[in-house]
Amino acid sequence: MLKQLVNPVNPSNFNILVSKLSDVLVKALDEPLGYAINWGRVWSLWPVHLETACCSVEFGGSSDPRYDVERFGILEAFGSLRQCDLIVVQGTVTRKMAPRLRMVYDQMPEPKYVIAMGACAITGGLYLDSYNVLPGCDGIIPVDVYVPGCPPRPETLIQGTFLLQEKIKRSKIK
Amino acid sequence: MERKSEIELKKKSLLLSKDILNSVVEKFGEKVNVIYDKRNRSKIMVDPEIIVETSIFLRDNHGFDHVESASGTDYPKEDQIEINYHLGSYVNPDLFPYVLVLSTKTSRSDPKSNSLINIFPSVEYFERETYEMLGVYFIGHPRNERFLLPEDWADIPPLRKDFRLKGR
Amino acid sequence: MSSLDEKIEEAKKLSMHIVKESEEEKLMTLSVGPQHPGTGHFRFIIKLDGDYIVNVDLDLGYVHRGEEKMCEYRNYFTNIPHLERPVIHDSANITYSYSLAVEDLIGITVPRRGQFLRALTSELDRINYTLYWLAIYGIFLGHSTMFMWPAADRELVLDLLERLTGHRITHAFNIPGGVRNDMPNNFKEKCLSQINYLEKRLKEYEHIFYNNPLFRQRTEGVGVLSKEDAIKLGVTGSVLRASGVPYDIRKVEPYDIYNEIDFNVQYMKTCDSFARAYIPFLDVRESCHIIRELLDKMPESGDVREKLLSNIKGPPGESFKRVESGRGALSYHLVSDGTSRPYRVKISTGSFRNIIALPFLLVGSKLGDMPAIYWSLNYWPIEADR
Amino acid sequence: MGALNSEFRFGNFVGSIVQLVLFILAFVTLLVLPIIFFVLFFVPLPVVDGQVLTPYLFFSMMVDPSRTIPVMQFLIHTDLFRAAVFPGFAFAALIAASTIFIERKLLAKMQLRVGPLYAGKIEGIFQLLADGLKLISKEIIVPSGADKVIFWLAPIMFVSTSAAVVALIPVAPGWVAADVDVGLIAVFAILGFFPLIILLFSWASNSKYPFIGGLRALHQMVAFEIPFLLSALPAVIFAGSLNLSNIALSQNIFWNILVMPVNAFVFFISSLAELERVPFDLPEAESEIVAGWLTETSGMIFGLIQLGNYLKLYALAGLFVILFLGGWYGPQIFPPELIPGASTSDVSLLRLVALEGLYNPVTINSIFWFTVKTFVVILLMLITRGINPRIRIDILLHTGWYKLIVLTFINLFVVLTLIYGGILGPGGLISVK
Repeated sequence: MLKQLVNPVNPSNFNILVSKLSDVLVKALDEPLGYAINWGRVWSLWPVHLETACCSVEFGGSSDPRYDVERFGILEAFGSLRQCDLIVVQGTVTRKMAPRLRMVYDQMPEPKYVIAMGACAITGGLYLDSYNVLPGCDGIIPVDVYVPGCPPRPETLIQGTFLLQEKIKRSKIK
Repeated sequence: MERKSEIELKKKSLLLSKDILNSVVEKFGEKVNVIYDKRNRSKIMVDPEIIVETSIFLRDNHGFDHVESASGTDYPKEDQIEINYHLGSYVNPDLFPYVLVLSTKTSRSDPKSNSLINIFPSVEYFERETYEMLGVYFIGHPRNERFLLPEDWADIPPLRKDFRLKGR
Repeated sequence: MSSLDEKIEEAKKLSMHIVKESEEEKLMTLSVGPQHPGTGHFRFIIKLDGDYIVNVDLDLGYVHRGEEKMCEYRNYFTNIPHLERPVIHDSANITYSYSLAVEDLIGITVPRRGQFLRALTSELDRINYTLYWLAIYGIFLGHSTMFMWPAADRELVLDLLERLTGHRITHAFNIPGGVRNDMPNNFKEKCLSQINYLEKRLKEYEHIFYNNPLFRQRTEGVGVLSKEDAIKLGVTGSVLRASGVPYDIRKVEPYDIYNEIDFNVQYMKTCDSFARAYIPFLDVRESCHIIRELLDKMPESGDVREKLLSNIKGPPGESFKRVESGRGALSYHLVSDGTSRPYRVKISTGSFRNIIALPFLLVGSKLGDMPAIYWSLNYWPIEADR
Repeated sequence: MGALNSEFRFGNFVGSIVQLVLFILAFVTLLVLPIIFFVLFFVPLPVVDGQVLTPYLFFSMMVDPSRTIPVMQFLIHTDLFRAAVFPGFAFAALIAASTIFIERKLLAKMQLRVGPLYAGKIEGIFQLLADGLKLISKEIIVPSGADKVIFWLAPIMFVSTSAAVVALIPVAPGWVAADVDVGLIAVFAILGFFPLIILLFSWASNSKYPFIGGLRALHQMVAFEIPFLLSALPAVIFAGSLNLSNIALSQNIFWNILVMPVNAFVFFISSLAELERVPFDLPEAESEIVAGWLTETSGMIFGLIQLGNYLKLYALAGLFVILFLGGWYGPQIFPPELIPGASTSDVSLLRLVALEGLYNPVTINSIFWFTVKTFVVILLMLITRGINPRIRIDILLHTGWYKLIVLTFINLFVVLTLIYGGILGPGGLISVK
């Protein structure tokens, strides 16, 4: 068996050896590395600076000294969307904003997460019958966590990020 | 004490508005209608062709120098769109609390009106908004184009009464 | 007739869209917003010649939600919740104006205690709004401490408002006929102590922000809007008062209780970004003073609300009422046709009137001045879009 | 590739790391050790303390731990160790990492907040680790139309150039990775690379905001290069040498900052500008040009540039200490022996703990004072971020070209007067004997 495997004349046998070895390697590395990287992602969610509507006031409020989301590694007021991993859809998505929202989502690097904040971002909320408002943002981008409220208090938003963290912890890394 | 000063203020404002309205009616005659004259608020309806002249007259003779608001209202029953300019003054301290509504009417099928942008530069965005929301074309306005609505808006102007919201 | 032409020419000189078409190729076009740390909910397209801005085109409407159309489908009371959404951190003022317009239409007066409570929420919300505005101004100029301090003190004001109205920011407290609830117990003492603390903090803001030489360098003499231009452009609120026109709706056309309140109209004659940044701050001080006076003069008991039917019918007619909000005159033009729903509602907001000055001020200034000028205009994009 | 356990705890994370270590140990014994023995047979190894360094020596070290000391003594005097670990890269990276953490905590405290708190149990001490792990695993987006080679190369160049500056900074007498005679010139020469790298990177990004940011960085750094260099000149005149170690040695009587406070101030301001820190963070001004030249960076490219930035911060703070704050000089606070009487003791473990032979009180003292002073300077650089808004580009250029250059000459003349008056400097009344 071993003789067959290390026989250099037959390259397929050598490939089997390598793949077996790499399987062992992956098995050994997968779990700790998965933990490590997921742990990193859990405590380092940088939201992109895209304000769609009025919930942005409470979003800004959540980084003030009383609520201070930097405790959970969420750094706000970040410049470029290339370095961000979280979109918080802050309220109503209008028909004019929708293509931009999708564009921002597409431009962000993987992995990226979406929180729909406020009733308007979930279903359209108070503006359900308005002619320029979409009934929720989940028709445009895939939403991970819904945070209800009109507007949600900062505590609710923080709770929402906890739920997102739970989701990240249970996810597999690629 | 307070009540007395209140009454005095009221009297003063009424006198002021009477003064202004009289002079406008005197100048333009039958083409101007006074709709109402309340405390600190009065409304005149002018013919569409003299809107520019009236506003120049109001600006130069009475010191109205900006618009507080400009809007339109759709009246499908009368087949008209009414355009309102709420004029105010920052120069004349007597006119500080006073708002004069200068309004005109245009037909619903071919809504056009003379723009006041050269007399009151502050109407620029208000007129653009009115163009978009009611479809009134402002002659002389440099930018009768898309403003608030999405670029691909293909419906009728939304503040027309025959534009119905879904489910209502 | 010639005089008319001259005047039109003169007005064209003030035109907001200066494009040097011959030099179009040299220019660099930047799209600022809606995903840009320096704008928020709207976009402007600027053309740069080197470091100088030569053309600005505004692109509003990213939060246009059709409030005016929606008003026509709801009755006078159910309009309140969605009408306060455009400025949720100044919601007392935007509903104040609406309530005044409705009351003017149906011809009622609010009980005296109710008027005091309305003015109280209005002033508290003005402080709340201005502190948030100040926080954003700090972060726009790269001063992160100035973001955190006002944001922290704003929470104290929000506590007061929550105690008074039941919600942090969207109160729906001012309704046609008065206010929803009476003041809770011990509110007066709590309010006074918070206001005292806030006044102490305002001095510290002055030390760290307004007296900072770098801040002064960036704002003084930048974006000068002369008195004549300010009047022509019809700007309002702090922008107007920074240009030397002492025009405050609370003073010139006192609504409700304001003719009994003794306060000063803050204005400056320097006309630059610094004045526009400083006036709202002075307004906060004045608001603290007004709140103290309101609490002092408030009648001990009494009705706070004129009871109205939930489905009131406005008589046919019009009303136009305005209040001084955090951003300037905020007015409602209400047309009624005798049914229980308004026929037409036009909201004319301070933001929508102030933004007209942005292209005017930005053209000819440097790219680095953009945030200083833009946010000094006291502009809240959602309110402009409605 | 099983799904992760939903019981996600920090303890599990540590457990998994331990598992990884065990796996590596097994891997080493099964595969690496045979290879080592194979190599040992053919490759000659250095002689340490009279013995040839072989793996068998390690086994004997397990029995007598104090025998590791000569090996370590040998190791820490190799060039590789100096460049990669102690005065070089690893030491600087450690300081850079702690700087980032201290910055976030300090700013938070200034702003009535608590800052990072939950990542890693104790006051969020592992926040940086979390950020780093996340950035490593993040997708790297190369914009379409970008110059791929430069786009990938520039961040690496940025870090290695920062590391090159770090390598020139001495931390104690004789403790420098590269002891060159034209040390100061070399530092400025290497610093001159940064505008080039930034401009190349911003051009390679094929985007407008990075391009504006890159041009701003270029303007800013060129404007501050001259006051930067001129402000360091009086220190060179004093020491009579461009060698950084000699400049530090020349301050054994008094610190340079006492005679040239204006130049120290100019140097401090210029280094802030060089580092693109608030109030001079124009190339990264968020509210104007998104993130400046960092706009198109994602994932580890961003991480590398941040690392490079903080390495640079350490290097310039260290340079400030060397030039103006008396280098490593400070009162001797370490005892001559770590544990008194350990050298005569028979217990080898005690000798190991006392670091007999490795422990040099003067060097340790120098390193200690150097680090303390560097941290003070770093803190000063951090505090400016909390109390200042951003400056505008024209004011900045005006400051650089007109004011700072003039200011540098004031102290230059003062120093020249003192030297020609025969008071200070080489052979003066008060000077190094």
